[in-house]
Amino acid sequence: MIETVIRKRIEILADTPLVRLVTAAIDRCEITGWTVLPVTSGKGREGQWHEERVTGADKSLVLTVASQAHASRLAEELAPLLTSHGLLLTMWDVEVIRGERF
Amino acid sequence: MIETVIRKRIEILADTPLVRLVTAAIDRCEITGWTVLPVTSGKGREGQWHEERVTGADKSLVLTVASQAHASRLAEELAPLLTSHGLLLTMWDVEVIRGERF
Amino acid sequence: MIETVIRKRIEILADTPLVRLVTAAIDRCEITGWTVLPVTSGKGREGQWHEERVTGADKSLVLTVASQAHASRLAEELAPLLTSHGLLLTMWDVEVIRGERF
Amino acid sequence: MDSVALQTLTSPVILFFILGMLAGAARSELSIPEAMAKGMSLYLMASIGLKGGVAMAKSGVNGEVGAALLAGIIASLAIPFAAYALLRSFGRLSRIDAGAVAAHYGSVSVVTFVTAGEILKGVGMIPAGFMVAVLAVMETPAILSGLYLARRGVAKAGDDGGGGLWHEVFLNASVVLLLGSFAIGWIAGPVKFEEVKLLFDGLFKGILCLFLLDMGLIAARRLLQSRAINARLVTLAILFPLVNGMLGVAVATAIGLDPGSAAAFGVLCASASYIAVPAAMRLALPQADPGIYLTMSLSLSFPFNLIINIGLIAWAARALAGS
Amino acid sequence: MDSVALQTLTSPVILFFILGMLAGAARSELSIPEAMAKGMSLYLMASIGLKGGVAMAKSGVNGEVGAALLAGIIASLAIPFAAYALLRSFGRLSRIDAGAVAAHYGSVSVVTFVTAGEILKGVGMIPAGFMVAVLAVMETPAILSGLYLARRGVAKAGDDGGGGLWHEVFLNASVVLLLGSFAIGWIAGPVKFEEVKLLFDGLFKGILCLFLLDMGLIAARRLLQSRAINARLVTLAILFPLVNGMLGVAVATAIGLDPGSAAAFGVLCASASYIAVPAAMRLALPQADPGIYLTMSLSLSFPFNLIINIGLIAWAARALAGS
Amino acid sequence: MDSVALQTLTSPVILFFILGMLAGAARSELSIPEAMAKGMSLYLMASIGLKGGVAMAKSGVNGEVGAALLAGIIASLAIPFAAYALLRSFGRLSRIDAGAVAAHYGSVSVVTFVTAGEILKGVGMIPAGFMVAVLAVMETPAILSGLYLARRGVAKAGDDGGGGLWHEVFLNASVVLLLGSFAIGWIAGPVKFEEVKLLFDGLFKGILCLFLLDMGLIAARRLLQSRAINARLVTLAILFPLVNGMLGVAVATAIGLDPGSAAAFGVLCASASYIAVPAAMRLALPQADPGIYLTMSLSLSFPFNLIINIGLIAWAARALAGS
Ligand SMILES: Nc1ncnc2c1ncn2[C@@H]1O[C@H](COP(=O)(O)O)[C@@H](O)[C@H]1O
Ligand SMILES: Nc1ncnc2c1ncn2[C@@H]1O[C@H](COP(=O)(O)O)[C@@H](O)[C@H]1O
Ligand SMILES: Nc1ncnc2c1ncn2[C@@H]1O[C@H](COP(=O)(O)O)[C@@H](O)[C@H]1O
Ligand code: NA
Ligand code: NA
Ligand code: NA
Repeated sequence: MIETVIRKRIEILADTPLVRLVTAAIDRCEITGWTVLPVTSGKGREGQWHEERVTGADKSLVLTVASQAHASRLAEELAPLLTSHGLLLTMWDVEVIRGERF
Repeated sequence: MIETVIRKRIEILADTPLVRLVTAAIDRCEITGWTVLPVTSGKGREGQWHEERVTGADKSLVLTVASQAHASRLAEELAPLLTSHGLLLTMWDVEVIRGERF
Repeated sequence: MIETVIRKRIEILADTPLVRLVTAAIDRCEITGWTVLPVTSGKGREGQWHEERVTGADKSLVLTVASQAHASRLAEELAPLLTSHGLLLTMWDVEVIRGERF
Repeated sequence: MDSVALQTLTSPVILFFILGMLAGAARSELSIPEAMAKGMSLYLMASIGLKGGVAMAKSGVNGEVGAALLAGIIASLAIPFAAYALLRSFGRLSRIDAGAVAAHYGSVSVVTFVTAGEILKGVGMIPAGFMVAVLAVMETPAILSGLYLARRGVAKAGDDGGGGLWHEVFLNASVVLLLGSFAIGWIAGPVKFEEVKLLFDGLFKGILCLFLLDMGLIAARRLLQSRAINARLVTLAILFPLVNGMLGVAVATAIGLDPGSAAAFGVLCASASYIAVPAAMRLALPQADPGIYLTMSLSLSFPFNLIINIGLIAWAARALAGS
Repeated sequence: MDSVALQTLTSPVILFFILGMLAGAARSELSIPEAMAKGMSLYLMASIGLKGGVAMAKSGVNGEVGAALLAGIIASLAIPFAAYALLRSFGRLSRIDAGAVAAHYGSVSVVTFVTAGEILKGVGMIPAGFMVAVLAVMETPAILSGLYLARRGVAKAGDDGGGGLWHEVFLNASVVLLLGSFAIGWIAGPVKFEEVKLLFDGLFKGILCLFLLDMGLIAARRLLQSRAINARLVTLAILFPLVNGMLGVAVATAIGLDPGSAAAFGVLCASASYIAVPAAMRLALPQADPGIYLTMSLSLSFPFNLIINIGLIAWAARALAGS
Repeated sequence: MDSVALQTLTSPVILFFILGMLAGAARSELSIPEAMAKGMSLYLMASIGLKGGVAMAKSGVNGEVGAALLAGIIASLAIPFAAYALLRSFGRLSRIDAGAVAAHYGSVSVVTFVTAGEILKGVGMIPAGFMVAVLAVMETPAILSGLYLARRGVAKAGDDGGGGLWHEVFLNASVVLLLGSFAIGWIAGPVKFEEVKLLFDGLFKGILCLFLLDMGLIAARRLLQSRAINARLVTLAILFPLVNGMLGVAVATAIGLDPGSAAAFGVLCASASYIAVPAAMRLALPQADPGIYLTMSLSLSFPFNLIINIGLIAWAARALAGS
């Protein structure tokens, strides 16, 4: 059976204009990479929104895979932004192959 | 190190016309929010499909983060729809920061 | 409480022209289905990229839910492609309802 | 009829549809981005709405309009009953699948209507402006009939889709856009329409070409992947348009519509929905198999209507008017 | 003024906006794909940039241009200060929310400008080509004023958005596209423009219709979901466009602009940004509530400008020029 | 040549490309939605296919056509061999990277062809309709040569991409769309084409402007992010278009093509694929570095062709025809 190692997968939902702040933080933590997924609509405490790329009121999902140490550093780096900028962060363990990459 | 708490992340794949049923169920369970992601194509027992927003035969992925109790309630709420409406539901534990929000 | 079973959720990030290789591998492993999500931009060791569907230099995320046995088979099937084709694979345990489907 | 057939088969509109079907059948990677396809379908609906309204502003309202609207509503309600009977007996479908398919044939396909309009224009049989309103009112009554048929005698267990369904049915995007732009065309009138004519009239046929390229791809791909279709269902998918089209032309001629409008009415009866009704069925009859109703309406009846049946209907409308 | 009011209310452009608002208010599922809406907004900016540049190539540069640009920059910097005072006192907003809203009213709405251009053209008051350049320079100064007001005396804690912000402000997509295509129009000149005129001029009004349909949907939906809006803020969202518009017309007439250009200047002062500024605010003032600033600018001031205020401003520009 | 150079540098088409490169180099946030860019590229291919087919229907088939098609296939097969030799020796690339890059230069760029067509039309050198068919047949043979060169002597380990590759190569979206719409144009002929001419001909140049704006952005961004490019590879990315273009013009003149068609043939030889071939290479030569082949073809050779080389080739075609 193929060998896997455990890494953290972190996903951050952010307003699209703020994605650059999030990826800059990932880069600062020296994580090898990130990937951005589009998001169509949603609802939170501030109400519902729907496909409004024109007004810049849309959101994106940033996903990154990192070692436990890097992930903790990223969580700390982003913590102050979570409340002020309304980010949503979830994090969990995943198995990856070729773990040395992350 | 920053403090995290454990919450459930639930993802439901549904036909786009049915997304409203799913989000209504989430709202009924008093979960704080949800987010919808677009989906491009897929294959299941009913065959393959590909980008057909025009015929309404496309799908979306609804993601929501909730406490264990809310998540169980949602799973029960959605269970009857799973078979009849062909939904796909997965659920797992994630760490979140500022857990009081969920 | 509703009964759930544990399955593996596998997500593979691949160049869009290579998605067909990945889904063919999933089919070969006799997994019941798969779903493809679009991806907007990203950064890795080979640099940053951004929405370039025109040049075919964009990526997609393939997600599939399978039993542990099928998942291992898929990981082994894809392992040689991971390095040569620059795929990113993550895998973790999820709870599903109606587990007999997968 | 020959002139219409020739008109059809050398029309870029139909040729692009055929190209799409061939490319889809050959499993080519060619595909139109979803957002573009959706955008083109919105454009087509806004265009025919506007043009219908402008035509209405020119011609004024007359008695025909009311008769045509009424005939449309009745046809949309009644067709599913006849179709259901055949789908159950000859087609051997379950009650639920038969009800779902029947709803599709009672409702209408905007693109079939639009393509017929272009072909009829090419042979000088221009449908009246109010036919767009007939198109809009025929979209939804069939859904009611189909649901009634599918659910008759079945205890409605946990009718979750209910509230959402009525919303979907009456505020459905295509009805709102068709009737809304019809009203705008009517209010703005021919003079104001001039300012936007280049987009909504000048480009119409070209954009229809690109849209039908995509429809051809989707129709062929769906056919290749369909598993639930058998010879009986194929027969019905050809029979329904044929019979409904001819009856539609006859009724329309009887209530006094001109040949162009009568042909358009026939096309509405012949056509099957593959946008509004499938979405409503997913909500209201989720147990019905989309592999049956979408394949029949989109992959079989739609191409048959475009390539053959519009020609037959035009010929019949002329023959009846001449008699 | 009556002719402009009539012009406005029978214009397909405005009627499509109203259709969008009605459909949005009725919670119809109608929606324009994001990519199409984004594409149309890029098209509109490239078009007015080009047409402005071509007009500039025809007319040559003269003294008015400099005066208008300067007046625009000053208006964009100054309006937020007046707005801020009212938002704090009458509107009862926090410093941060007041600063964010004030920035929106100092900046401009490209679509309001473009719609006004079409309406003014319809009554023979064509704005000068250089007004596009005025539009472009008015986008960003207001952001500086708004930030200054919001942050005055506040220690800037962890100013992460900083670097990104200046980038966002000065290389922001709409400024680059407006000024870039303005330059292209100027270099290419009227002869070369002929080759692309069909797309950038002929289709302009039609595409504006479809774009405003979407804006109407978005504006109405946002209004339905807004929670933070009260009667005081509604009052201000009407008052700002009214007063700024009238003052703008007066200033522009005073510095010698022709009535069409003066009206366009008034519209720029009256309009509030809902594209560039919200994005900058999310970066620089993330604590400000988008539910306030987007709802005021997009769901209240924008419709008021389109449906009523452009007419008032045109009437004022004529009246002042006549005196 | 001067007239062509001037024609090029004041053409809105080229100016929008330059605007895109500048905005990309300045890291502006300006970007065209993917779906719109994809849609425009499909439109451009359908348009030139149609127009080529219509021209063919007008002119009829003659001996030249066969000669030009054959010359195109041979050029597409042969160019990679010459390019490969230089990429290995002077460029110091690995066998795999050299093979992948070589395939790009043998194949063609639809957009370069289309832009050249507009520029040539501007100076009265209209290429023959059948050149579109030459374009289509030149897309894929180079892929075979490139793969042969890259894999020679290498045991093909687990050739998974195989089946998919041939499919990709022969049913590739652009080949299907180009040849399909070429056939439609041919069948429909000039009279039927009139009905859709406004979209496919009238808007062509304007849409090309917007498309090149996007290509400029993409080309500049990729260049900024490229790490694998050195002075040797830059030299080759200029040299290949120069030499292949001149040789192409010479061959085309020799086989008797008119100056416009000879220039178009030169442009095809000079241009490098950045759509079809990269996708094929990802499948068949995944180890090859896209950072090399995409940057060379898209960020270096493509701008060089557009801004300078088309002018040189047109001049050469005229000079050769004059002799
Ligand atoms: N650590 C990571 N987390 C998330 N996505 C990644 C990561 N590393 C790479 N990627 C994605 O995988 C793509 C290819 O990575 P690479 O092969 O390293 O260039 C990147 O462009 C990203 O989209
Ligand atoms: N519990 C949740 N699960 C998933 N997404 C959420 C949740 N809460 C909020 N969101 C997303 O985060 C966005 C902002 O949330 P809020 O800051 O609460 O308005 C919402 O619009 C949703 O897209
Ligand atoms: N095992 C699976 N993993 C991921 N997605 C699946 C799986 N099975 C089904 N799907 C998705 O769910 C949709 C409906 O599945 P089905 O009801 O089996 O046709 C498919 O079209 C896929 O997009
Ligand atoms: Na019907
Ligand atoms: Na303003
Ligand atoms: Na070439």
